[in-house]
Amino acid sequence: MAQLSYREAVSRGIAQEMARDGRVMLIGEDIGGAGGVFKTTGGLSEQFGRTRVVDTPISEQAILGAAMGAAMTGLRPIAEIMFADFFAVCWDIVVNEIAKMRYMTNGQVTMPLVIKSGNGGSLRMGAQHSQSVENWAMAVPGLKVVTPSTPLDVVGLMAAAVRCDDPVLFFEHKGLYASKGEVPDGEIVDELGKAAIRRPGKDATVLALGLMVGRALDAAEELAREGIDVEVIDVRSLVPLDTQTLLTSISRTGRLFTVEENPRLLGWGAEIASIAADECFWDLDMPIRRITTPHIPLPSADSLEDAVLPSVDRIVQDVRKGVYL
Amino acid sequence: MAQLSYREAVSRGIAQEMARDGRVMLIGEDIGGAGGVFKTTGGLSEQFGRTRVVDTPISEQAILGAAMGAAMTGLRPIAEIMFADFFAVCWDIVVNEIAKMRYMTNGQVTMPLVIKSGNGGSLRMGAQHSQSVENWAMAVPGLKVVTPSTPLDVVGLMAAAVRCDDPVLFFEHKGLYASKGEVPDGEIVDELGKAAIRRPGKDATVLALGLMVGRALDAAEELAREGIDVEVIDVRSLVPLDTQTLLTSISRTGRLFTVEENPRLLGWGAEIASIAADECFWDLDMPIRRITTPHIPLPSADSLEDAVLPSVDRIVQDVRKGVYL
Amino acid sequence: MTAIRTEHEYGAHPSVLPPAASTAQDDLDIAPAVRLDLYRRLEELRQFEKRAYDLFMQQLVKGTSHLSLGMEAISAGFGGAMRKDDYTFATYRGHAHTLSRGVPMAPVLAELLGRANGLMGGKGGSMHLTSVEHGVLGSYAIIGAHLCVANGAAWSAQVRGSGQVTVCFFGDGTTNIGAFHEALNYAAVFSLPVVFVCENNLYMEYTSIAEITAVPSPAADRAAAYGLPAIKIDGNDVDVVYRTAADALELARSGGGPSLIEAVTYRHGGHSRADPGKYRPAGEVEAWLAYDPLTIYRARLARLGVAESELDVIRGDVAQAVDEATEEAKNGRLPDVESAFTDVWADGGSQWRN
Amino acid sequence: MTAIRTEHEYGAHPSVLPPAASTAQDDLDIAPAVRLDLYRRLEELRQFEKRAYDLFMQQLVKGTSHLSLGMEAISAGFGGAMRKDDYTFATYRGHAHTLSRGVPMAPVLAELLGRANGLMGGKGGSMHLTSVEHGVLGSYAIIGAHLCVANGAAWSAQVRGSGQVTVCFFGDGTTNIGAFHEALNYAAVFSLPVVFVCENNLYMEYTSIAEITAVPSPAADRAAAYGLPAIKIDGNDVDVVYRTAADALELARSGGGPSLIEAVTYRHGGHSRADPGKYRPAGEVEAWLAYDPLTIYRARLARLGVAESELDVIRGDVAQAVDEATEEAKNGRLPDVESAFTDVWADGGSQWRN
Ligand SMILES: Cc1ncc(C[n+]2csc(CCOP(=O)(O)OP(=O)(O)O)c2C)c(N)n1
Ligand SMILES: Cc1ncc(C[n+]2csc(CCOP(=O)(O)OP(=O)(O)O)c2C)c(N)n1
Ligand SMILES: [Mg+2]
Ligand SMILES: [Mg+2]
Repeated sequence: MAQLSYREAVSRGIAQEMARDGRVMLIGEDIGGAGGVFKTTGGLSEQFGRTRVVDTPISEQAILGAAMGAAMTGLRPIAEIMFADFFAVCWDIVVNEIAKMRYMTNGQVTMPLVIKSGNGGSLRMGAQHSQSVENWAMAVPGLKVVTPSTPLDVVGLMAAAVRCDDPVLFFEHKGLYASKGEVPDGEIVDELGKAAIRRPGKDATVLALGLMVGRALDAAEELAREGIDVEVIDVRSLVPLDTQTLLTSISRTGRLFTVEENPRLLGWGAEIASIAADECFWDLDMPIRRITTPHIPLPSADSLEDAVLPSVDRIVQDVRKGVYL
Repeated sequence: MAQLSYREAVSRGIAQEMARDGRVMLIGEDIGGAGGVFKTTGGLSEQFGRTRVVDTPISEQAILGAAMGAAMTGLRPIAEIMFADFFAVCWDIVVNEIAKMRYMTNGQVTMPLVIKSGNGGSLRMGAQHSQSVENWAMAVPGLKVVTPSTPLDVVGLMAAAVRCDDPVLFFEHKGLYASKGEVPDGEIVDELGKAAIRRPGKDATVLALGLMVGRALDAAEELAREGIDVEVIDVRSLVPLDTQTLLTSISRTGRLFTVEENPRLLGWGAEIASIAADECFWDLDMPIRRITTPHIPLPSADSLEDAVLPSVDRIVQDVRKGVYL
Repeated sequence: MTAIRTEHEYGAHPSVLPPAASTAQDDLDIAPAVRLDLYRRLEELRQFEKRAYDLFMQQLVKGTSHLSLGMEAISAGFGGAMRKDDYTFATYRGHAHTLSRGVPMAPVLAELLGRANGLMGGKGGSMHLTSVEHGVLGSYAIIGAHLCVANGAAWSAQVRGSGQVTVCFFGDGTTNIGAFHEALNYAAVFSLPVVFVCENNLYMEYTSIAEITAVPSPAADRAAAYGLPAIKIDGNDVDVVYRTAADALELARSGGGPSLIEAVTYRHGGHSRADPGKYRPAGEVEAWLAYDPLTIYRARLARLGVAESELDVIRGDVAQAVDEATEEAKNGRLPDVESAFTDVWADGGSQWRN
Repeated sequence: MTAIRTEHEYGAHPSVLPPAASTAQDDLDIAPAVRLDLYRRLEELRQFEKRAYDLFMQQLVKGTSHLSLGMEAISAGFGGAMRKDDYTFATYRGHAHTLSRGVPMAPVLAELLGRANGLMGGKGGSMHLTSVEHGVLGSYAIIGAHLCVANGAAWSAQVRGSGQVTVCFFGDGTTNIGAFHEALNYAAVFSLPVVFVCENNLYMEYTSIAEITAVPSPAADRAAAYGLPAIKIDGNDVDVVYRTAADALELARSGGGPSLIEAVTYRHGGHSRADPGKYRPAGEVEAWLAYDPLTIYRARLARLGVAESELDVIRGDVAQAVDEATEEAKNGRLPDVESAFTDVWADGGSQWRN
């Protein structure tokens, strides 16, 4: 058992899989020699050598194309897209090629690859380096989508992603890289498609992802002091979506809140809200409330960024208001 | 008054605006000499000349970059992205640059441009040439998003889009290009952000977009014969979203169905469902039902494509089932 | 050669004419059996696509389709030169590249018809022909991406030390998209065993490549930007293509890295099914129709002493094969609706929730 | 010049050394007043960024930030040569390019501090400096796009016949992304009045450009692919930059189309705030620190007879200006929270529904 930072957990997870399986490769910009811009790949180039840990040019399409072609022919690459905002420069390869290839070929092709990326805000990096874009990926059939919120989940979900024969988009939250948590020794393998109940509760279900999980938990603590007992679920995996866990909770509490870092329109919570409004309709005791960043680009000044990302305060207020409705 | 095809309406709308305002330019691949791959720009190069109607290389990033830079400095360009699926090759310019520039510069920059594109399925073009991707755009703050379903709306919304000082993504439905409708003579200017009630009804609200509007109307006819009186609303504009019209109808009928051509997860209906599940909660009489293409890439064979796109039959069945719940 | 008018229905642009008759290449060192094999390939590709065209006309092919009639020498030459386990990456204009790797005609035709016996069960269609079994790792319908993907297959072969070479075909218009640039630089930097083949048929869809490209040779004039030699060849001469292909494959196989080959050719028809091709000067079309890869190759084989009757036998055999494939394809049933829901995921299904 | 070790903390790669002392350029035909102006610009950019660095160290700058200490001659030279209404497109490493167009220091510094008196009211930050009033049409933080956007401004100037030229700055690493290729071809095809300036500081973030680029000169060796001449200059010599800039601007202004200029330089610090730059061979860093644009320019001005005292006055004036700007910036209040909700749309607001 060791205290690991979230960023160390990334390289721990990758190292575990690279050591296990020689077909696993890592490619990306500045990931090798210097251990990555977020230091999530430190030591890997030394441990596995420059043929398995490849520093690339600034060519995101070439990077993902290389990963895709290699995945189709026997390797199991992990590719890094440095900031998730940069998915936009290689979106074609992700959504039109990687996501669709197996289907279009009627199953002739298998696509075991992972795309890891630094996602999300709170670091005052402005509109082009702070976006939460899991919802972009969730909207595209053929992509699996995970966002770990703890170092332990980072290791386990990375292992699960690498072992999965489908393409997995692995969203690391940049605002969590410095956070720490206990990670047991030995091999860790988690499962894709499973949400985690982080705090059981009976009055309302609060769904959160990534950086928002901690804020939701903090809000739950505060609400508990007022006698409101909130269940906080870390969604973890958007595709596959653990509707069993989510809908069971929603039906039980009768109240649904989502805490989404993404801008409002078509955040991941919209899909879950629409499922709940269908399948849990008769169990719902109050309107479904989505707590999101407003539908704006992210401002860079610290005071402004803090004002627009869902905060503990805002979660507390919105849940309180909703529950007493 | 003339019978115009949807594709003719596109060039009529553009011609109206180019004639009115010398700052309006049209650029894209194969749009000039030969009048466009979908023949939506026929005659414009002859009428307005090669400096205002520009045939470009296959360089979608360069095309949208040119449109953006020109919009920032006094022109009002219309750019064509031939198939909406190709937005993925230039998504960075759309979502990270065009959408955010005004905000990041605190309003120093204005971005009056239109991106027109052939969207949607039913033409047996397979997974990479058939997607409905309005939802990709709806998810990004800073973009306005419209999809006309009739020739008249094509003209009027194109005019509104060109006159708008914000970037507008103008989704033409490829499956409607050959459809015809009455279009009055003279200048036509519509308004962004307005839905249209295509068929008033009292038992349920059915929201549809693009090609799905006709199918929803056909389904409504069939349901009417069974005594189910459905209100069909053509959403037309996803951003801005005419929540007044939509929510008023939903609250009145108490029943909401969306008919979405996009694959299930995070289709535009998810957002509206989540709004309705919040703001119309106490008026809803039954679960919200989304009728969408399943969450799969589109197959190319005609029989398979027909089986997966929402059909009149499927709409009838799902609405019938929902209403009698 | 007739005089060339440069006007066409929508304007005018400079015509590009084919080279003079290619007798100069008669003495390329290519074995007679190889030459007959190349001829057979040309016939297969030509006759197959003519049949595909007829089936469009009969409304049996539903979606769009892009023929390479007139461009067969490139796929034939490469198909003849490639090793069985080499990889092919093609475009939406990929019938010929697919067939030339030994993929049978019937499933390809059935795929065009949207039948269950289609190469991808009707899920891919004309633009996405793929036969992993034959090394055809896909046909890609959005310009540019597949050059990057081809690098990946080449990287994998390099890592596995398999000696496989990846060949990636694309058009002249494709040289102006960003992915082309990224792919070429990447391949050169990592010395990947990949051969990039630009089929320069002088047009993108309706626009003359010369009008929207900063250099006269869209691929060859870019080679130096990646430290590669400029290779520009007659893409209608199957012997020239074969020889160039063999050299580039050998270079890649022996660790010499990528090549970029520009093969100049012409499509006889429009860009796709719907296109009459009226943006092309009539004289240009005529000249290239005359410089047909089959015509010039039959003439060469005759000069080299092959009996016309021998060639006619091949032609006849191919005709029969195309007829049989047509029957087989037409007899295919429609795909089961359930098949639309398979193979999104590796578990065979399309579930996104539990 | 000291001997160069090529090892660094994470491996080794060939060092690139600065040119020998640039006395050769002493007699470039540049007026004395212009030279003093260029010197003042160098001082402004240098002293401003040193101050910005100090403010990071004091934790007053919250987000990331990218300095161009050591690279000032490029922005100074261009800033000196450009017409008032010309357009600049910069990157996240854009402080110098912005200031060199006459944008005052205080709002730039205030923007870094996230204050209401920032150039964009705190909404853009260090990576997105924009001052339309001064022709600075933005700083762009995702590699590649802005080369395409620069074309648009150039197109607009061409259509309007305004004679404005667009100058677009970017780094060596940026030459390997697709948008670079699309932008260059597009500019050449339409003969746009745009000057592309590659600031080759030998590294992308942490990776030596030589290791991931197929050609030795990432921009100059690509120029021919767009029918452009290869122009590679000493980016630390402000006179050379000024002269080259003036020529390229003149060419573009007179309808001669785009240029691509590679200016070789070096950044004194790491890539961004968080980066100590340990991937660089120590000898290389030393050599380039010695070949500092300010040092060599002061030496030239001395050789040309400018009194040191005159230069010291400029230096002192600039120091005072930087101090004043710092005060002004620090005195700014935090932006109103409401400002986060303005200017998504042209109506000033952020409403997405009625
Ligand atoms: C990114 C992208 N842009 C545009 C298209 C539409 N399109 C399909 S084929 C084609 C022309 C391609 O020209 P070229 O590369 O010369 O190939 P050819 O069709 O001549 O074989 C275009 C523009 C596309 N498929 N993908
Ligand atoms: C598309 C994209 N990929 C990666 C990055 C991350 N990134 C920021 S700066 C940089 C290095 C750029 O190198 P260069 O172009 O040489 O400019 P320099 O920073 O040296 O001035 C990288 C990789 C980015 N901003 N955008
Ligand atoms: Mg072509
Ligand atoms: Mg650099």
